[in-house]
Amino acid sequence: MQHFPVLSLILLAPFLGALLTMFQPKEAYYRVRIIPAIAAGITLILSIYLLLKYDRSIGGFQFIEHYPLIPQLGISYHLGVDGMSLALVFLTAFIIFTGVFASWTILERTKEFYTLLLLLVTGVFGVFVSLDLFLFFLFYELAVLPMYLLIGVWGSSKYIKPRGIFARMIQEVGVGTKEYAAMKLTLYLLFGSAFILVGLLTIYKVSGLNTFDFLELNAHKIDPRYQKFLFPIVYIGFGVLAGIWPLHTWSPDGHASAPTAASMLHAGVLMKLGAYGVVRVGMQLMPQGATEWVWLVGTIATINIVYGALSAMWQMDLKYIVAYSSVSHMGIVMLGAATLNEPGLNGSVFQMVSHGIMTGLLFALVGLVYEKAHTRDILAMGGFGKRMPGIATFFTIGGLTSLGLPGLSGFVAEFLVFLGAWQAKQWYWLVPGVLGAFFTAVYVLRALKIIFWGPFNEKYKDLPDAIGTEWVALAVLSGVLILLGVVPFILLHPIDVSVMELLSKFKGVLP
Amino acid sequence: MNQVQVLTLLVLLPPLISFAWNGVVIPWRRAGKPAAWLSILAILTSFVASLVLAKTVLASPGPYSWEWTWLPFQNFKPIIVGFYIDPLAALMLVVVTLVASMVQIYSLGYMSEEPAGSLGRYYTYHSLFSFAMLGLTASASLLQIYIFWELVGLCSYLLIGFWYQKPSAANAAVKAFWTTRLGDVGFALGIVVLWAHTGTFALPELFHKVEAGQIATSILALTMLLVFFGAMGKSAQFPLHIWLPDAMEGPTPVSALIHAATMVAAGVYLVARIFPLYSHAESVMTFIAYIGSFTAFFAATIALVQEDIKRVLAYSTISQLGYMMAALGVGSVMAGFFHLFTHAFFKALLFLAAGSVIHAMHTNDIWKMGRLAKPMKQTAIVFIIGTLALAGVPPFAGYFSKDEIIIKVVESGMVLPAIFALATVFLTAFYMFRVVFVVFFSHREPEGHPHESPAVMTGPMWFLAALSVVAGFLFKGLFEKFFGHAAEAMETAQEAATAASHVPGWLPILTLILALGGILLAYLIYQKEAISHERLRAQFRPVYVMLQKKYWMDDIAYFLYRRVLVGGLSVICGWFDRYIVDGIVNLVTWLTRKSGEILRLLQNGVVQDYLYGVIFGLILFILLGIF
Amino acid sequence: MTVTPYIGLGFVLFSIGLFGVLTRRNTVGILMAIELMLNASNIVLVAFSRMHGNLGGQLFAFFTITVTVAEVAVGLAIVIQVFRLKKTIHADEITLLKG
Amino acid sequence: MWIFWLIAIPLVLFALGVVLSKNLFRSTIYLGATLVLTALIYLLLHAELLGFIQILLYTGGVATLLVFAIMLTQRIVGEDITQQSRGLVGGAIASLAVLLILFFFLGSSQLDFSVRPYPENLNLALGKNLFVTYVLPFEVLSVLLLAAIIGAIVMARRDR
Repeated sequence: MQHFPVLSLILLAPFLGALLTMFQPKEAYYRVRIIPAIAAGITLILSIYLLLKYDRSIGGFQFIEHYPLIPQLGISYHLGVDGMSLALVFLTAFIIFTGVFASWTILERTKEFYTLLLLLVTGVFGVFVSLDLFLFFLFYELAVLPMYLLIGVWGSSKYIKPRGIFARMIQEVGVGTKEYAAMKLTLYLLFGSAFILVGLLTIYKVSGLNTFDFLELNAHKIDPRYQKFLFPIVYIGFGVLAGIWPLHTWSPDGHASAPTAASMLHAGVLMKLGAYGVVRVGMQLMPQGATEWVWLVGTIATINIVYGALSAMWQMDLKYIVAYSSVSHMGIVMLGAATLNEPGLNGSVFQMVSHGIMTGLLFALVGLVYEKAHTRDILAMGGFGKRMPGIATFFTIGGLTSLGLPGLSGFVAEFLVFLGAWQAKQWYWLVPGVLGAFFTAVYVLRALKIIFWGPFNEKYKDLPDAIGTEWVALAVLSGVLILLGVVPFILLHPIDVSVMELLSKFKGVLP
Repeated sequence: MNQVQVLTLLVLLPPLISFAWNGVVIPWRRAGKPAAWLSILAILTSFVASLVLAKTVLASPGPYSWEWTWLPFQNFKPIIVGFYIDPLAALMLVVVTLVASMVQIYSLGYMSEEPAGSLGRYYTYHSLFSFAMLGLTASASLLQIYIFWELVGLCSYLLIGFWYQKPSAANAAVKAFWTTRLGDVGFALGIVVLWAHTGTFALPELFHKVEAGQIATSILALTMLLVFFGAMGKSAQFPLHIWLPDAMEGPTPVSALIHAATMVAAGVYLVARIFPLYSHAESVMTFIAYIGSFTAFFAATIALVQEDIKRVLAYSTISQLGYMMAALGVGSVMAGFFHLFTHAFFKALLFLAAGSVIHAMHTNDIWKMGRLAKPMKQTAIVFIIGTLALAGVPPFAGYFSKDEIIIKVVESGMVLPAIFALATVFLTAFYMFRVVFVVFFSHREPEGHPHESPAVMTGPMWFLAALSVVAGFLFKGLFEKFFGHAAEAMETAQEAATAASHVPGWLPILTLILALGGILLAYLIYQKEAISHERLRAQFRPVYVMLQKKYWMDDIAYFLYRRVLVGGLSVICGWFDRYIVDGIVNLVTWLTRKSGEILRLLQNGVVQDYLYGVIFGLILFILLGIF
Repeated sequence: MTVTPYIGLGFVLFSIGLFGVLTRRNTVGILMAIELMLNASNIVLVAFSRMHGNLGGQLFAFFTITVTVAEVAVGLAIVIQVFRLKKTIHADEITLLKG
Repeated sequence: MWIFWLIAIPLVLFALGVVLSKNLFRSTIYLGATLVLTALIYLLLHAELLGFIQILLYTGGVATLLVFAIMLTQRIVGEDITQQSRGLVGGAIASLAVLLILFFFLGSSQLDFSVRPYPENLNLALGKNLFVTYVLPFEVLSVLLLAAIIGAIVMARRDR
C-alpha cells in the first residue's frame, strides 16, 4: 500500500517544532507558544488520520516504513502501528496538544520549556511507533531524560515537615524539594532502563537472529528457558515506569513537583510507556515467560490498586492525591494485562488511554487551582465551586472518570478489566479490583467536597475561574472522556484486533 | 422503525436533549428560567409519549427489544446496548415521567428564590436525572442497567448536594454516593460473574437461558445475591439505608423525586425487572423477603420519634421500600410493583405538601408548627389524602397495594416477615397521623406567618392527590392482568410452602383495624393529649433513646468511615508508603550521601597523592594476578 | 643481539620519571619528569619495534613525540595560568580538585 | 654493546639530575641532555628518522618551551625559583616498587627478545606507513598541534 510517511511525520513534527522553538528569540512571546501549538496540532491531526485510515479488517502493523540503519547489527529504521500503539499515539497527541495550552502562562524560560516538552514527546511517539527494539530503546531514553530538567528547572518545591524517627534523614536528603523529586524520578527510571537494556540485548542475543527487528523477533520463538528469567527483567524494567509497587514512590514526588504540562505528559503518557513495554516486549515476545510470571504481575497490580487508593486517601496535598490515584489506576492497567484474555487486555489498553486523558485533565486542573489559589493543601481550600464553577465542573468530570462512572471512559476500561479478571486463572483478583474502585470513590468525592463544596472562605473572594486558552485544554480532554465513554468502540475496535493477535501468541501456552 | 421504537426514543430523548442543551449552552443555563422551561417542556413531552407507549404496549404486551453492539469482541459475544420494552417498563416509564414532570413544575414555585444561574443548574441536573432513570427503565441489558444506575446515583449526588455550600448538604451528598456505591460493588461483581458464566448481559437472552436451566443454580444464587446488594444500596434496605434520611438536605422537590419515582425505586425496579432470574434463586428470594420486611419494621420504629417532618417521610419511604422488597421476596411482582406505582404518587404528594409547609414556615421541625390546617387549607387536605393513602385506609391507593403485599407475605408462610409486615401497618398509621395532628391540628401557635403556596405548587399537588385517591382501585386489575402470572410461576417453584398456608379471610379486616388503631392512638396522644407523650417518653426512655439515635446505625457507619477507612487503613497505608517504602529509598540515598561525605576526605586535591593511589592499586592488582 | 638492555633502560628511566612526578613540588619540574616518563616509554616502544621487526612501534613513538610537544605547550600554558590564579607553582598547594 | 653502555649510563645519570637538581635551569639542561642521548639510543636501535626527529622536535621544541616558561614565571615571581622536593622517601619506595615489578615481568617473560630484521628500504616503508596507511591520524595530529598552539596562546595571554 502506497502512502505518505505518516509516522515519520508524526515524529518529525514535534522534533522540528522543538528545533524551531529553540531558535526563536526569547522575547517572542507568541512565537514560542504558537510554534509548539502548531506542531502538536499537526500530530493530533495526523493521529486522527491514522485512526480513521487504519484498516481494521486486516489488522496487524500498518503504515510501515522500513530503511536499514546499521545492517551489520540488524538495526533499522522500522516504523509501524497496530491497534494498540495506535490508541496510544492518539492519546499522546491529545495530551501534548492540550499540554501546550495548559502551560501557556509559564513565563520563565518558556522557549526552553517548550523545546524540552516537544523533545520528550518526540521520544514518546518514537516508542509507540518503532518496530525496532534498538530504536525503541533510543526513543525510550529520549522520552525519559528531559523530565529531569523539566522538573528541576520549572518544578515547585514543598516544605515537608520532618517528623518521626526518620526526620533527620528526610531533611538531609531534601524530601519535597524539586531537585529531590527530579533526581529521584530520573534515577528510578534509569534504574529501570538498565533492566530494559539488559533484557533487550539478551533477547537480541538468544534469538540468534542478529536483528533488533520486532516483527522478525515476533515471528521467532524465543527459547522458553530464557523467557523464564527474561520476562521478570523486562517486567521490572518497564514496571518502574508503570509505577508498580513497591517501585512507585518516584511517581508521587515527581508528579507533585513537576510543572503542569510535565505532570500531564508524565502521568498521562510516560507511565503508559511502561505498561506498553510490558505488554509489547514482555508479553508479545515472551508468552511462556509471561504465563509463568503472570501471578506476580497480577498480584502486584491488585496491591497497586488498593494500596494506591488508600494512600491517596491519606494525602492532604492535591497533587499527591492525583499522583497516588495514578498509581492506583496503573494497577488496573497492569491487572488487565495480567489477565491474559481478551476483555482484560482490551480493558488494559483502553485504561491506558482513558487514564492518560483523565489524569492529564486532572493535572491540568490541579495546576490551574494551584496557580490561582497558590496552595495545594486541600485543607486550606473550601467552597471554590462558587468562584470557579468551570474548574469545579471539569474537576468533577475528571474525578468521576477516575472512580469509574459509566458514561465516561474510565468505566469502560475498568469494567472490561473486571470482566477479564474473573476469567483469569486467579479469579479473586476481581475483588480487590472492585474494592479499589469503591475506595477511589471515597477519596475522589472527599477531595471534591473539601475543595469545591462547603462554606466559602472569604480569603479567596478574588479567585478567578479558568481563562482563555486554558479552556481549550479542559474542554478538549473532557470531551474525549465523554466521547470514549459513550462510544468506546471507535477506539476499542482496533485495540481488539491487535489484542487478538497478541493472544494468538499464547495459543497452546495458556492452559 | 416501528411505533414502539419511535415512542421509546420520544420518551428518552427529550430529557437528554434538554440536558445537553442546558449543559453546553452556558448563557442559556445561566439565564435560569429558559432552562427551566426547556426542561419542563422536555419532560412533559416524554410524559405524553410514555402514555401513548404504555397504551400501545398494554394493548400488545410484546416484549419488544432491539439492540446495538457497544463493545466488540472476537472470542466472546459482543456486549450490546439497546431497549427492552414490556408492560413493566412501559408502566414504569409513565410513573417516572409523571412524577418527574410534577416535581419540575412544582419546583418553579419552590425554587423561585434561587438565583438564575443556580436555577439553571438545578433544571440541568433534573433533566439528566430523568434521562438516567428513563434509560434504566428501558434498558435491554444488565450492563446498561448498571450504567444508568450509576448515572442515577450521580444525579442524586448532585441534587442532594445542590446547596453545596451547606456542609450538611455536602456531607449528605457524598454519603449517599458512597453508600449506594458500596452496594454497587456487589452489583458490579454480580454482573461480571454472571457474564463470565453466561457470556451475555442481554435480558431476553438471560431470561431464555435461565428458563432453559442453562445457568447453574449456585452461580445464579451467588450473582443474584450480589446484584441484590446493589438494589439494597439504591433502595435503602437495611443496613445500607443510612444515606436516605440524610438525603433530605437537598431541596424538597428533589426529595420527592428521589423518594417517589427515581433513585430508590430503581432498586425495586431492578429486582422486578430481572425477576425471572430471581425466581430461580429461591434462597436469595427468602433473603430478600426477610431483609425487606425487617427494613419495613425497622424504619417504621425510627420514624416514630423523628421531629423533622422530612425525616419522618424519609423513614416512611424506607419502610415502604421494605414492603416492596418483601413482596418481591415472596414472589409477587404484581404486589411489589403495584405498591411502587401507588407509592410513587402519594409519597411524591406527601413530599410536595411537606415542601409547601416548609416553604411557608422556613423550618422542618414539627414542634414549631401547629394549626396549619387553617392558613394552609389546600396543603392540609392533600397532605391528609397522602397520609391516608400511606396508612392504607380504603379506598385510597395505598390500601390496595399494601393489602396485596400483606396477603402475599402471609401466604408465603414465613412467620417473621408476616409479623413485621402487620406491625408496620399499625406503626405507619401512627407516625403519619402523629405528624398530621401535630402540624395541622394541634393547639400550638405556629411560629411566623404561614401562608398558602402559589398555584404552581398546589396544582401538581392536587393532581397527585387525585391519583393517590383513584390509582388503587383503577389500576389494580391492570396490574393483576400483566404481573399476576409471575407469581404463579413462583408458586410452582414453591409448591409446598404455598400449599401449606392459606390466607384467612379476616386478614384484610385485621390490617384495616391495625391502621385505624394507629390513627386512633395518634389522635389520643397528640390531638386530645389524653395520654401525655412526654410521660411516655420518660417511661420508655431507653427505647426512646435507641430510636432517637436510629439504632446507632449512623454512628457505626461514621465510625467505619472515619476511624476504620480514613483514619485507619488509609493512615496505615499512607504512613507505610512514606516511611517504609519511601523510607528505604531515602535511606539508600542517605547512606550513599553519608559514605560520599566520608570518602571525599580522600580527595585532598593534591594530584601527586592520587598518583600514590594509582601505584598502590597497580601493585595490588599485580599481586592479585600473581597469587 | 637482544633488546633486553634497551627495555631495561626504558624501565629505569620510567621509574626515575615517576620518582620525579611524585616528589617535585614545582609544577614545571613535574612536567619535566613527565617528559622523562614519556621518553622512557618511547624507548621501550622502539625497542619492541626492533624486536618484532615491525615499524608500528616507531610510528607510535613518532606520534607520541608529537603529542608530547602539544602537551607541553598546553601544560605550560596551564601552569602559567594557574600560577596567575593561585600565585604559586607548587603542585601540593593547588588543590582545586579537593572534594 | 659497549656503545650502549657508554650512552646508557650517562643517560640515567642525567635523568637523575633532572629529578634531583635544586636549580630549575639545571634540570632543564639535564633534560635536554637526556633527550639528546635518547636520540642516540634510537640510532642504535636502527630508528634513524626517529632519532633526528627527537633531536629536532623534542629537544629543540620542548627544551625551548621550558626555558621560556621558566623565564616567564620567574619574571612574574620576580626571583629565582629554587626547586624543592617533598616526600623523597615515599617517592623512592614507590618508584622502586614499580621498577621491581617491571623488572620482575621482564625477567619472568617467555618472549624471545632477539632482534628481527626490519624490511628492506626502511625509510620507504616508514614513509608509506606514515603517509598512506596512517595518513588520517597524521593529519589529525597536525590539527591537534594547531589546536594546542592556539590553546596555549589563549591560555597564556595575560588579559582577556
